[in-house]
Amino acid sequence: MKRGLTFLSLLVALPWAAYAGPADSGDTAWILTSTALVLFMTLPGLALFYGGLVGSKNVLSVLMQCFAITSLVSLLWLAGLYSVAFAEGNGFMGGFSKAMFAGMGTQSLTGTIPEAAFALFQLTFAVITPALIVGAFAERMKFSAMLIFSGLWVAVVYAPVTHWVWGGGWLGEMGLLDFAGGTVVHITAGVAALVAALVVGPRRTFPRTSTPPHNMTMTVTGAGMLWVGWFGFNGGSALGANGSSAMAMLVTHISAAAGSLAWMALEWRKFGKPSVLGIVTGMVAGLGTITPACGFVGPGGALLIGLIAGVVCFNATNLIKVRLKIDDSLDVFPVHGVGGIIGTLMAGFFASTELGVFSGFGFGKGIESLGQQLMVQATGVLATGVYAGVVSFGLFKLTDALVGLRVDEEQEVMGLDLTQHEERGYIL
Amino acid sequence: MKRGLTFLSLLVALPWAAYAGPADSGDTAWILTSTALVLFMTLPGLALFYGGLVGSKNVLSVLMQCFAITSLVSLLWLAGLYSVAFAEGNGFMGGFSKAMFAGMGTQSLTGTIPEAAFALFQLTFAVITPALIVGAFAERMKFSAMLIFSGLWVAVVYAPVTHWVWGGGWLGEMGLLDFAGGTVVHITAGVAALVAALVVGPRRTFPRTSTPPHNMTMTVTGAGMLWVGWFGFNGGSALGANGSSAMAMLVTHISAAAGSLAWMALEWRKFGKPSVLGIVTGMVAGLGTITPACGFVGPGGALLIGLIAGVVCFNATNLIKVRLKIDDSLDVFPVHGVGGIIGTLMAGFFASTELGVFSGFGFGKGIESLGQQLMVQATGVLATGVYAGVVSFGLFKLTDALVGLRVDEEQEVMGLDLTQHEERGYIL
Amino acid sequence: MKRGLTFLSLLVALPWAAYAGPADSGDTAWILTSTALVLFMTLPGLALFYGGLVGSKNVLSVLMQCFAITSLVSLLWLAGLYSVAFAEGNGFMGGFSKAMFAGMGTQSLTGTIPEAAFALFQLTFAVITPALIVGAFAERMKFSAMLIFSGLWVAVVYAPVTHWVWGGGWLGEMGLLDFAGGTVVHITAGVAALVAALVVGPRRTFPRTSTPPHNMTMTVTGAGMLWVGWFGFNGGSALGANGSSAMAMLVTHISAAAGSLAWMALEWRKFGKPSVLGIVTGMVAGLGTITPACGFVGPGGALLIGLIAGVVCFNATNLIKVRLKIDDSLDVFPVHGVGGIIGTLMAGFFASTELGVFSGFGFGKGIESLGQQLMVQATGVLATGVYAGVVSFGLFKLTDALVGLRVDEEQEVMGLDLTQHEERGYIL
Amino acid sequence: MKKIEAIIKPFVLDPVKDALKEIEIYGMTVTEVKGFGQQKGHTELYRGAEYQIDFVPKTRIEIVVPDAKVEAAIEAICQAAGSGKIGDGKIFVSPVETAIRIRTGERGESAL
Amino acid sequence: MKKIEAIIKPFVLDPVKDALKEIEIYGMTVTEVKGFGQQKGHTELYRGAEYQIDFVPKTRIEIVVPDAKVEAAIEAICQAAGSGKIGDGKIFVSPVETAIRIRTGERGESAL
Amino acid sequence: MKKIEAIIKPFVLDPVKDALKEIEIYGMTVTEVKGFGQQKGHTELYRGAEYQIDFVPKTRIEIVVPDAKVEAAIEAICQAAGSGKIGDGKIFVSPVETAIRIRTGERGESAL
Ligand SMILES: Nc1ncnc2c1ncn2[C@@H]1O[C@H](COP(=O)(O)OP(=O)(O)O)[C@@H](O)[C@H]1O
Ligand SMILES: Nc1ncnc2c1ncn2[C@@H]1O[C@H](COP(=O)(O)OP(=O)(O)O)[C@@H](O)[C@H]1O
Ligand SMILES: Nc1ncnc2c1ncn2[C@@H]1O[C@H](COP(=O)(O)OP(=O)(O)O)[C@@H](O)[C@H]1O
Repeated sequence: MKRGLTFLSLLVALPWAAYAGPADSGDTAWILTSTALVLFMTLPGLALFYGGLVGSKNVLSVLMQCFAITSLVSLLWLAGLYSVAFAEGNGFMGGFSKAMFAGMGTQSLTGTIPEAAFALFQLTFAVITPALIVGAFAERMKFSAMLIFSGLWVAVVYAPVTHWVWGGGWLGEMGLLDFAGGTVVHITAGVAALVAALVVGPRRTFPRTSTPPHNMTMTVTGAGMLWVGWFGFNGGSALGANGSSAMAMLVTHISAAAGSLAWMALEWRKFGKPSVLGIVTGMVAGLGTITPACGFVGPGGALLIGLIAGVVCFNATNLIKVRLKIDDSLDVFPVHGVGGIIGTLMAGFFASTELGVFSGFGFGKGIESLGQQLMVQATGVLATGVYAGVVSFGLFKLTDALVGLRVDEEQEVMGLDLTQHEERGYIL
Repeated sequence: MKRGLTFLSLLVALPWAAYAGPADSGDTAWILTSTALVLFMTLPGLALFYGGLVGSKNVLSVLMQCFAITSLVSLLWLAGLYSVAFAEGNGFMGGFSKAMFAGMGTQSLTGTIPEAAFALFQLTFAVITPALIVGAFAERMKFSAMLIFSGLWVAVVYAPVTHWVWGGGWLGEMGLLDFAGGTVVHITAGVAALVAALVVGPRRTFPRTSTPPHNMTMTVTGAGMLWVGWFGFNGGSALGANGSSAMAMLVTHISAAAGSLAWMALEWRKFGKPSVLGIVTGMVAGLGTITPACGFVGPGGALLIGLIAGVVCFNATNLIKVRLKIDDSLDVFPVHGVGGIIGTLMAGFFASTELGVFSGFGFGKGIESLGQQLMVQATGVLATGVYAGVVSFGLFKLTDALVGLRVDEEQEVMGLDLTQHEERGYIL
Repeated sequence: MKRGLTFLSLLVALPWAAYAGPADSGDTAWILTSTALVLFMTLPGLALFYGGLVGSKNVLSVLMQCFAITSLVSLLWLAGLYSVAFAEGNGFMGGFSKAMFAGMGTQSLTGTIPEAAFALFQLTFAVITPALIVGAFAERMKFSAMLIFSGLWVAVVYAPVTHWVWGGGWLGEMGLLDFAGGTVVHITAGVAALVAALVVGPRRTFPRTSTPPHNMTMTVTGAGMLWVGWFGFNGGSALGANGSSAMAMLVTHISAAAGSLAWMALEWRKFGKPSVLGIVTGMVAGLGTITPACGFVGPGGALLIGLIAGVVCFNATNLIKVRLKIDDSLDVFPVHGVGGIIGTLMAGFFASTELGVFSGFGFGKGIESLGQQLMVQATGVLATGVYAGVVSFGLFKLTDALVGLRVDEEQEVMGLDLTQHEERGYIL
Repeated sequence: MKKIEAIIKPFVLDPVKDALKEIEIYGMTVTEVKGFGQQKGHTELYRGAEYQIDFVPKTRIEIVVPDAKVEAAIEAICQAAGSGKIGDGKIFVSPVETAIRIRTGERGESAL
Repeated sequence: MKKIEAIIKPFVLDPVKDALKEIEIYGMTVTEVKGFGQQKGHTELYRGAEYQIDFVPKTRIEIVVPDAKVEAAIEAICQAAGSGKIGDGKIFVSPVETAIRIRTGERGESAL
Repeated sequence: MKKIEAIIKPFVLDPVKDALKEIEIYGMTVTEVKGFGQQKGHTELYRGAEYQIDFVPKTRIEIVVPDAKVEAAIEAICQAAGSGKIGDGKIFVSPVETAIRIRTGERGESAL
């Protein structure tokens, strides 16, 4: 537990940059590596994972969206969002004292690592979160609209929620357990994706004749990269190289494996054949779900979390797409949103030290009972989910008013690659 | 030498978890990184390397097999195989005291790193070894049979052999030099692959009209990832970030480069043109062969090991496929099996400190002469090879009896992607 | 500044291997990781980035060239080039005392890291530099000629220039600021590429009917890998895990993002649509340009450097290809060469501590004024550019005399994959 | 017996197929082709260099039908594939002397 | 001179080619196509959503032969491509007025 | 009305297209095919195992033209595609009964 909370306590307890001894080289090495791994999750990981799932006439648009979001969010992070998330402020947002990374030199530390490493590591989280949303409106969104929405969303949803949970804000103070972003990343992105699917509306071919994934090998390649990169995402969230980061990686891996097999088994039973898209989707479900929990639970807990993630997200996907006929194109909400929700709740449960082989490493600071912890977790889920939902809705409406959300029918038929970017994916 | 044996001596000398000071953050950082690199070798590295070599109607089956093995073996490792390999036991297998990672907290150490890091790092080795075998029976094996065989094989072959060599078992005790898995990984997988090819039988089109690789760019991509990931495989096997891991990486790299050029040169001379499949196969041969040796030999020795690997594996491939007409589809035995064998032998030779510019860093603990070391190495090769061969044969027969090994002719013609997984690789 | 110059001062101040205490495990972990990242940039990163941009009948030739260069240069580095670059010698080249890595054991250190790690890290730089040049003569060069040229070039251009700048040679002594290879890598490769385009001559279809990129998804995949790998390239050049490496990574990232958006914006304005090839090219421009500067400038400086990189390289590409009709096939000179030149100059400028929010961390050792620093930077640019240009010209002529540079017309039409390597990229 | 060859826009393949099914034409063979005609191609830009793509992706449907069904088939295709825009495509009708079903060796209209 | 067009299963291409070679027909042109007929397509499932794939991959062989060889060619193709299962495919025979060898300008049967 | 089908080497597609444009033939449909004839394929080697590739990549151009233009078209194609080397390809001419423009329903030569 102690290790697990390093990050939170740090932000809460220390006046920024008060200490300026040398950084711990091992901790620094691991966070620099984790940073590379998390960027790798987005580029090319997520880009490939998503890109393979759309039609071949839209593949470049997905890759382009991931690249453009990465670049745009990076500059916004520099400009002021890092400050909004992590500078001293009130319980709801940080101030602007760290805009343009003011005062950050090679000697500034955050805990045992250089502040530059911390800021960059966090930047990669800010990048991947809006990139996740891309899956919901794939194959029909205008590039300009996507850019405007993503920029606004990171500023108005991601940065403040990060402050609430990790930046010294009210949810962190309350003892919310969210090690690597169940609320901050997966719930915010997942809920925004659901809103996107509803506001933008379905692809014109949905569900009648929608095209199957154009390149499953690309998707599986991306999936492998996500699994590997997630080691940095979750393991790096310990902000050091120690027993806590190692355990976070271990439970992350177990949950991914369990989610994969659970999804595979369900498909096998329900549809007669296990598919590679199924197994990798189960993997993402397992990974997303363990994310908030990975610093607090043990291997036994991770096994259950992964299995539950596979089962719940499998059914959620079916519900949203097949039953409710909502065209969240690449199933962002049922996998990330639902995974984030149940993961945040289960983090509270499996953190308990009294579950025998399924025990974890203890509750949040100042929290005494399982019930109390679960209440805090539920509060976190609700607050971040509702906030993300409402504000995302507003931002889509605003973007629609500014430039319009969708391409016209002819462009949708011709594909976004040619009509938005004047390029084609393959000329084999 | 001392550094090189850190791992072995540790396992032998220390009662487990006796020491619980803080982990060394630098060593931990490197092993966490190495873990990510070794997982990366399997997903997506090996999956792509193999996937590109089969026909396009079977590409997903290969990717699926690699993913499913990864997930399945991970859970088995948790359930008990880590314990079989590394818990205290007798010379032949460990006990079950570490099943479900019992007693492993964030404070437990293995040497200077968290035990969670050690267990996860070793898990990635347990994953890639059965995944290597997939290449032998590609394009014709039932998915269910593959799953059953792989699960059994890891339990009955991989985990015990790991105990023999690295877990305090008889081969390690004897002074066998196997730094990163010449016997444990490459010989066991290579021999099992040969058995697979013989028991499962050739593809129906072999050798008359077999299809060439469907996507060499995918194979080359995977090859690049294997080279990079192997740094973690071999460099991480020092279980720390120090001169020994650096040297292991350096000699690994030299051997890969030498194997590549050797294979390329032979192809150029024999067939008139050097091919990219040739150069990457030579690379794998160089990497597999240096694996047992990488902690014991110097750069000069690595150069010779790599060159010899290229030459021997080149000829072995020709022998098996073209002359003996054994359909080890992706040449697992001639590359990994043969590489593992000659590498383990050469590790004994080039460890010698008396070879001038080709010197290494000394023999195994308690071994006095080159002859004695070579006897030990030969014993290791024979014992692991014969054991893997015999048991793999039995497991294939058992699996055959349970569910049948091969798909029927029509399914083989239609391809495994559609018939086993109801998906297609590409819809361009 | 101090940290930034660790590397230089080390080489200058310390007699080699004089100190043999234990390596710092954290620094070692980071450099081993960085080494893996930089190899990853070439294999498969650059190979894919370039491979996607050529026609599908030439894709394997590009991959093959990258692989063969990697292997060949690795062995040359072992044989003597590491020594030429980094052994003690005169101001122009090192001696041969470190040929075959003589005297390098597991205990030898370079600064705080094992010398084996240093030598391998530097090897990955020596590998990628000639691989960059491949883009200039893609789709028409004989494989044998490529091999001969690359081997000679690394020996006669790369190794000595490395000595000048980083090996204790005259440019380093003069106070040249080149943190990670603006002169050593990008200017030498970029200028050689320009010479290649002129000496080898345009593709037979240029510019009339040249084929567009055959697989943009491959190019974007490679681009993502380059971005990630560059963290090791620039962050690793601090030779340790500390505030300096963290800051180098941070500014590298900012510059990449700024370059991407600048290029995208220009395309959008000039051609009406932003393209994914445009954004990734801007990214490479941003990365190449920050490379010499990344240890010396702050985030504000990096933002400007990235923006300027995007604008200047965008226009340079247009100038070379469209206006001057020089067939530098994959735009190596306008992106890497021009980026290296302006980056080296801007490193001198933005290192100044007196630019407010755009300040850096100070000038080179013994340099007092901005003017003086800029003179040194200009000297570095000129010296490395002219030397690389003249010697590359000679080497191309020599290679032409030995084996001829180009394939014949029929082979060019049929493609290099079949005619040079008897393989095809795709059989879908 | 006639062969009807229709060059249509790729995304109307499904409607055309359905329209033919309705008049009980079940057999057809489809090829992806590139067309050149009044409908112009497009320009692609890669790093500022223009690539004029003259050819437009089209789909070619080939059906062999008894003489009696020719007009109905033409009608059905025009109905399903026509949008009134340039590039809707062409139908070509040509004679076929006989058809053989490989499986049974049947010849003539019964082989269709 | 006739054109013989056979729509066959992809994996019998090699046997068909060999059978034609045996009766000394060396020239042919092959296209990958998608077929629709009695042989039904299949369903693919992606995350539980069904995609009905109506079209079956087929290979189209086109040979232009002198009238005298038509029957032999039909015979050879039926022999090599027939498995007796649905989907074996069709052969269509249609008239060709002339053939020209581009290289030499020769016309008629000698151009084949 | 005739259909002219030319099997040519892929890289002469552009010159052939241009040559046809010059004689005011604007409509054409192009397919990527594999050819088998006097021009032999090649061998590919993967890890020492030989794969004989019998088929050569070819491009098939199909143009339907009024009778009056047949000779000019043949001439133009031979001119643009002929290199005098084996494998230059063939031209086949066959009858077409009618053509329909889907967009307008026009029939006959005016539909071309
Ligand atoms: N004379 C022709 N011969 C063969 N194919 C043709 C001919 N004219 C047109 N086509 C095909 O029909 C397609 C549509 O023709 P186009 O002239 O673009 O539009 P429209 O159908 O409105 O007349 C072309 O892309 C081409 O594939
Ligand atoms: N009337 C037709 N016109 C053109 N192609 C046809 C026709 N009927 C069938 N085909 C082609 O022949 C293939 C095989 O036909 P199908 O009805 O499935 O089986 P069978 O060969 O047993 O009659 C189809 O997939 C299609 O490509
Ligand atoms: N009898 C034929 N029927 C159909 N296509 C043919 C025939 N003969 C040749 N072809 C096509 O023409 C191409 C060129 O023919 P080939 O015999 O190689 O050379 P040439 O054009 O010099 O006679 C072949 O690859 C094939 O696609």
